[in-house]
Amino acid sequence: MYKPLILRSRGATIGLTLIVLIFLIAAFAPFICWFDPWDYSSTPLQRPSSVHPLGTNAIGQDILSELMYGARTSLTFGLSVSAISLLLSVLIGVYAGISGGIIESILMRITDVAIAIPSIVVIILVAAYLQPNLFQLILILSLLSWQYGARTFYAQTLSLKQRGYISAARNFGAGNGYLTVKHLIPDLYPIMLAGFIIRARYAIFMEAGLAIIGIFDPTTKSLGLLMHHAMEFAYMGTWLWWLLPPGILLALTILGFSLVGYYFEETIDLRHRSMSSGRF
Amino acid sequence: MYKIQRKTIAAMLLLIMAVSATAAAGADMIRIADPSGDYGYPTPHGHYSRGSGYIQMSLIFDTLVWKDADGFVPALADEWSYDENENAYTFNLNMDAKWTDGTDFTAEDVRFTIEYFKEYPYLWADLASVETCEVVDDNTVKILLKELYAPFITEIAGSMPILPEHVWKEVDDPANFVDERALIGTGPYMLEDYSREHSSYLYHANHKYYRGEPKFEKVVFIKAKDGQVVLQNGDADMAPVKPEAIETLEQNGFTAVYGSCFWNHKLMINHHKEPFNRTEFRQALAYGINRTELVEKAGRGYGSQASLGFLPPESDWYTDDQPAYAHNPEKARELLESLGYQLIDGVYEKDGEKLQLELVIIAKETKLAEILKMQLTELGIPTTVKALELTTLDSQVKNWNFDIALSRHGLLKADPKTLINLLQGNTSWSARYFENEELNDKLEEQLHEMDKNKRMEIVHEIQKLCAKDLPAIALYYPDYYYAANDKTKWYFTKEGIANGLRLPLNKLSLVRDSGELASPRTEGDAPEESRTSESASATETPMLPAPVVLLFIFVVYLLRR
Amino acid sequence: MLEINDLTLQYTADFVESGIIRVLDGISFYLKKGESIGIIGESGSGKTSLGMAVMGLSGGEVSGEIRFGGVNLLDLTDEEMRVVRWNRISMVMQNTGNVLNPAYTVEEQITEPITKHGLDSKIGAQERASLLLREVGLDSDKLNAYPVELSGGERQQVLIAMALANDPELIIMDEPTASLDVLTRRRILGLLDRIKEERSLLVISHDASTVASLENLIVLYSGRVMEAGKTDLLLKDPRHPYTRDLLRAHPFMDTTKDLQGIRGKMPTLYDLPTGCRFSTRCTQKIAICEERPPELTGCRVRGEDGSQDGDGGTYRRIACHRGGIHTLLQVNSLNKEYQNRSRNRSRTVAALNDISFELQVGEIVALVGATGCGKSTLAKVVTRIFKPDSGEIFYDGEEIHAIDAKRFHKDVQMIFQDPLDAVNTRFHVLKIVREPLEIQGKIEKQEMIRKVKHTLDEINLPSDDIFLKKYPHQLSGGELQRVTIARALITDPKLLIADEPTAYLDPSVQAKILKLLMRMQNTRGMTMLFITHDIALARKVSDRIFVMREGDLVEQGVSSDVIYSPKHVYTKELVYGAEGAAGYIYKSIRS
Amino acid sequence: MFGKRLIEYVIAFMALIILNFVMPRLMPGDPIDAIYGNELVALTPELREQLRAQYLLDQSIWSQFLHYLYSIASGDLGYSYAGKAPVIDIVAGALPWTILLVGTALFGAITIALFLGIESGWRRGERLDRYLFAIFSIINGIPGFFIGMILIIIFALNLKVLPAGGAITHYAGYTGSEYAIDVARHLILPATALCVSELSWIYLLMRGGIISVINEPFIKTGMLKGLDDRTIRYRYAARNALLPVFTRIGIQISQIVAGILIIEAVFTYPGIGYLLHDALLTRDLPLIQGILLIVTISVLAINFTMDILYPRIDPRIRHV
Repeated sequence: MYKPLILRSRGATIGLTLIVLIFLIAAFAPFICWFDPWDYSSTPLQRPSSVHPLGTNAIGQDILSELMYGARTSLTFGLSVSAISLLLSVLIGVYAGISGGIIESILMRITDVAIAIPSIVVIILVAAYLQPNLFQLILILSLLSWQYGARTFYAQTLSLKQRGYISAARNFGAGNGYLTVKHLIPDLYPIMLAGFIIRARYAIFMEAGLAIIGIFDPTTKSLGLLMHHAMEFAYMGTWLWWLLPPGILLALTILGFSLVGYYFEETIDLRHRSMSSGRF
Repeated sequence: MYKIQRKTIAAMLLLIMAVSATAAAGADMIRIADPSGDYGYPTPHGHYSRGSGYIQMSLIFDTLVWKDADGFVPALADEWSYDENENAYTFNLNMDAKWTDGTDFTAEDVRFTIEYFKEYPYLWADLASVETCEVVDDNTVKILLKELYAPFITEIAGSMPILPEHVWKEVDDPANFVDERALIGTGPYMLEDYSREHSSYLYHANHKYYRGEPKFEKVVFIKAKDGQVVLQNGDADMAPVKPEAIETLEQNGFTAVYGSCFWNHKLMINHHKEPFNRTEFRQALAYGINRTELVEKAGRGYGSQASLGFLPPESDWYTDDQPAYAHNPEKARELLESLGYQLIDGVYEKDGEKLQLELVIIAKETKLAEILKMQLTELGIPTTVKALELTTLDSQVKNWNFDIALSRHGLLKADPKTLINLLQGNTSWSARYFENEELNDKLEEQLHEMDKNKRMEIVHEIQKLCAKDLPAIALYYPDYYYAANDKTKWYFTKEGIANGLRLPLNKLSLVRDSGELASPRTEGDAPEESRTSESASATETPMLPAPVVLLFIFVVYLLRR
Repeated sequence: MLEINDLTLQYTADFVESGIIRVLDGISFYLKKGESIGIIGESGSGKTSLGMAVMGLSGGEVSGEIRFGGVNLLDLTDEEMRVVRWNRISMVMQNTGNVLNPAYTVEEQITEPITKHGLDSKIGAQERASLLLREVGLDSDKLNAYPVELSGGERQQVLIAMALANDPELIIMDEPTASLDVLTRRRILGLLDRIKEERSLLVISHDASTVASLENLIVLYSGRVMEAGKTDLLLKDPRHPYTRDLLRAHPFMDTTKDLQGIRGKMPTLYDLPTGCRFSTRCTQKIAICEERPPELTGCRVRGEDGSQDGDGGTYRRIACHRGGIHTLLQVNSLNKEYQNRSRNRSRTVAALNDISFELQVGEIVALVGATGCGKSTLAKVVTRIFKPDSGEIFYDGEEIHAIDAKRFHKDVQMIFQDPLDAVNTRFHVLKIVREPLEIQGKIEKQEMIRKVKHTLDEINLPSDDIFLKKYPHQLSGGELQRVTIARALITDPKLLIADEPTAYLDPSVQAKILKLLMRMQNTRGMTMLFITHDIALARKVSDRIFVMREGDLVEQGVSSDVIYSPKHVYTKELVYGAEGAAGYIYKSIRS
Repeated sequence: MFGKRLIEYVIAFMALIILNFVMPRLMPGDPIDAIYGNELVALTPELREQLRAQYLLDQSIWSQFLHYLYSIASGDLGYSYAGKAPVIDIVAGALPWTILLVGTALFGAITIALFLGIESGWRRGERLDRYLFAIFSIINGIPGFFIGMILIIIFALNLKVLPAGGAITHYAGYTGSEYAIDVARHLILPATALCVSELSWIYLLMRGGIISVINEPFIKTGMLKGLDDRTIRYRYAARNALLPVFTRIGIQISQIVAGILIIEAVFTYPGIGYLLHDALLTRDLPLIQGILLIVTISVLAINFTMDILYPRIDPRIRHV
């Protein structure tokens, strides 16, 4: 029986299973939950019961429903940030790599400077002034996390440029646009995929981190915010069913993405990796 | 190699044991914890403007009069009287009072203080109403007012710390005067240490305190994120806690100190804008909002519905003769329909335009906002919530660039002067409502009405007008809980400390006789309390060595292998 | 000193059906003190694993014996083995980019084994390091260099210096000359020569010229020894088909024939053939080759003069069921006379005069001689067209006249000089090519057409129906000759006799046809007797050259020997006379 | 090359300075409100005028900017009206505690992570490695604060062996070794939490590094030389795997900063992180700006130092 390559690695299989499960929870949250997470009609601060498997929060909302919807926001956030920053990385890296000359040096200098800037500082500073909403936060974080990827794609483009088929295509009179679309981008797909996974993990973790220190759109429900609110009551014994579940779900999500990420990192030999696979 | 590793681990564990075993304990000391902790240098100009800063300062500097749970009590002034003819207050000063450097306290110091604060204004004592201060003799001062000014005792005599003339007369930059001499006061305690980075204060008793020996040798203020944790951990004797924690804490031998109606969640309404400029609309909102539910949910039941005349029922100045706006959606609908709105598909419309509100809040108030949003939307007024950074929110509110906004403020149980700040002040939490001439007049009038009963009537009128016009909708008063062990008896001060501070940290609790005066104990109380504390320590004692024993067993196990 | 007995190395792997990857299989050899030995083989043959196994670092399951100084190294504990390493046996790893620790200087890396093994103090070690560097021909200022600062050659020198550090008795060198330029390579080889004077040396290489100066040579294939013996003998006269093929693929300076790869691919280690490892690529395999692997035994050796002579097998051993390269065709004392009837005088002309030779499986032998010297006669005798007057011809051990005609002609095919003459002009291509099959019979028509098409494809001719229906006059000379080649190949012959196959073609077509023939010979593993008058051509295509003159076989030998040191006067004439012609041919091929 | 790197760092620094400068001026309303606007601070008109003059708000944006640069250069990071002290003083008071906490935790984290990473990567696939890898992969997904809270709940709240927060027992009258033990007692939980949360990713990085060099030929060379296992593991594998790991640590310094911020907040540890956390809660913007500026300078300085040191440590970089 045919078995996809990725399922032959145990780690990657576990990772993929986790991601799929969490995706399902997030996608089908409205059908699974028997409470609207915004509905505050229950008694606040209930202990877990058959009606509320994880109890209720401080204003009587069902924590389990919050958790599922929270996973939704967190995933949306992570994947959006990942997609946008990946897009920026690819655009800048490939464009710099293929253009050469002054454009290359300008873009790569900008990238180097961006790498030097501690992004957490910028995020806190901007958030302190703007109290950004979900969409703005996605943009800010994307704008602050493209630089490492840009380096990778730049390096990859440079090495791909040396390949024979690129020279051959140039010989046939292909322009940069053609080369990028027909050769470079498809060649970069595996790295993009790995980058996407790694970045998504980073962004999901970042969401939690930011929400915990109070920098996240408070009108949404996310895993980080759930923990942020839970922390307030953590020492009253509620942490077991209020703080722990989102923590575990977050850890599992990160673990899922990590495992799949490791698989890709190992599979695609990223020898010239300058890509940050880290969380921040 | 593995042996070496095991030994290293064992050594580390032993170190942890050694370190863990030493526990801190203080005898004649009381430790008070608070989540914010740092209140600045405890001099009038040095402390942070927040109320807690004033508390710190009040330990060192006494005022002329003070308050306890039941009202005014003498402080530096033994007694005081008002002379209607002169429009002046006369204070007889306590002759036992001494500055902590040994100098006698005299009437000159009072006169000097008033002049000094006129030159270097102090946020907590607005001296605009004071004409001059005359020293009658060493023990007597007379303060003449420019005009009739009802809140004088609360706001000036009860709030203004008296400074030693011989120290401060040379000081022209009081905010940066952080000399040891800046800490010379007449109060019950003296500052021994203040650490900004740890946000901690250490005071020791002023044994020459003119109202008797202070109850504690040392008073410590520390910062702690969660009151329950430090209390249970034995790191503090008193701390603010969550209402839900009270039960557990009481089982552990702590007593709850409970206060309500000092603080207010309020819905600001842009009454400069259609349709909010219509009183009926605001009234419809007031009927439409289920404030009981807000208390139940946002306040988790720990709080009470706000009265729409702003002053809480617990205030002496409160009247129940005002519209209460009990939750009544039908009435709200009626009012809305009277304005020409029609309910179509669950949404109110007028002239084809759907009603749509934006509620701006700061992040902290999300939960409350969520509930409000649902309530209004259910009523037929779809509402969206937008969280803003505080300054942006304030700026938008101040520039009337909003629909409705959540706001919060305190000073509710203070002197009714607070109503002026609430309704016509220049802050972002003021309704800045000047439309109603009658209200404007009454607000001015009560300030100068020296007769308490007459003033009371005017204040009642004001509340009625407020509740009718609804320049803003007061939502609910959250309750405040502190927990403390039995080292002393804590209480919430009547009308709040000084200008109305909602803290239970009255310095009289730290001074033996006045504390007992304020709340005389019944005979049966004392043994009961001592018993609880004993049982508490009995349950705690075996807890300490348990992990140590476990660790020790583990170490032995590691070494044996 | 080093004696390896029945060394087997295998790894367990769960992704393989058998669960086992056998890298080395029953290796035995010995190396006396002060001797040197080379191990050659293609990459993946297990050379490096053998070195690692000796060092005790191969991992996997090792069985057998590795006796060093009387002690079986396999019995030693890790600790004991650690002392052996570098102190008694050191190994120079293949010189790749990261073979030296990039983080330390040359000096640190050379002194490290000295100090770590406690042989000398740090200062003493440093002195020795600088001495060693000079010994291998490097300036001592390289001591402070980091590996990245070294060129490939310098790195090799440092590696050797490092290997000498603890003064070991045996040094194993893995590919010491790989990827070096010619001059550096010569320097390193010179260094090897010096080293082997003082200690034992085991050199692993895929490159026969690197090990040419060593005393003994072992040929390794898929983890088994194929052939072993004295280096000079083995290189000059390989007896194992694999050794021959390996050497054919190697560009020796004096090779005349075009380089040829070994046909097929090496079997993967987890899917080894049950019989002889080389059987999948061997040109002379028989049933037993696929059944069980051959033992390494002594074999006969051909003497300098081409005569046979046996050697006890101590210095020359071979693992082949057929005793080494098999003789396909053996011709003994062949005589043939013509009655030349002209001017009423009949004269007896000796067309073949006591001709004896052998053709071995998989080789190309060029038969060179002037027109009328008896080349074609010989061809016709060998193919049973003529009968010899006397003498014997054995094909695969059987007298050819005793062999069934169909079987014989299935195995022995011929290509003729004039293609137009050699085909029936009324036949179209399909008919021409399938004719031998029809003659052989026992084959379905569809299968026949498939075979024809396949063969045409193989020799780069169109195989569409239009081409199949073409007649000889519609084809060019080159195409027609290819058609005849296809016809010859369609029965899968073992012996192909090509009689001046390019005589009627212009040089550029000739070159293509020759390339084609050589390719077909290589992929099909045929033996080829290539008859030509042009010694320059013979030089390029053949492994051996026979020179004929007026019915006499005056010289036979390895192509390079014949070309570079012709012995017979006639051969010399041919060679010197051909120089101009060769130059001409060369030019025309290039153009 | 250093020149080029230096210029990049200067540009990065300037970019943050400009951001610091521009943000309050981009906000709606008076920049003074944006900088000092806080409901708890009463801004008298006089004070407002004084501040306007101080920030040269009546002058052109350029002279404002130059003035801003000048004040930063002279160590004036502004004045915290909520804290009633110059920002630089407040930050200076908190900095030593952060250094103590971060120093202990990172020293522990790096030492343990490198040790475990090396041992685990070297034994790839063995039981020890599988367990460690699984454990740290999971921990890697757990936010640091979470670990911190669980430590508090176990050790402070239930077992009551260690304090739940703060850096010292206030006014317990400890001196000398008693004081040191007290500081250590307070340090254990936050340092452990920070250590564990940083440990996990450094471990994963180091393990990956070892695995990527384990098949390099120089490892074999080392074994052939008859060196003992530990020498090969540390001098050969770890030494070469370490360098990229350190670069990555440099890159991820932002993460460490965030970790510190969160841990200090959870443990009310009186360092820069908690200060920032408080400043964020009270919206003490001058303090936020000042802290972030200090953090930026530290991060840039650390990264730059690493850039300079890196080629000295890694000969491969030096000669590229």
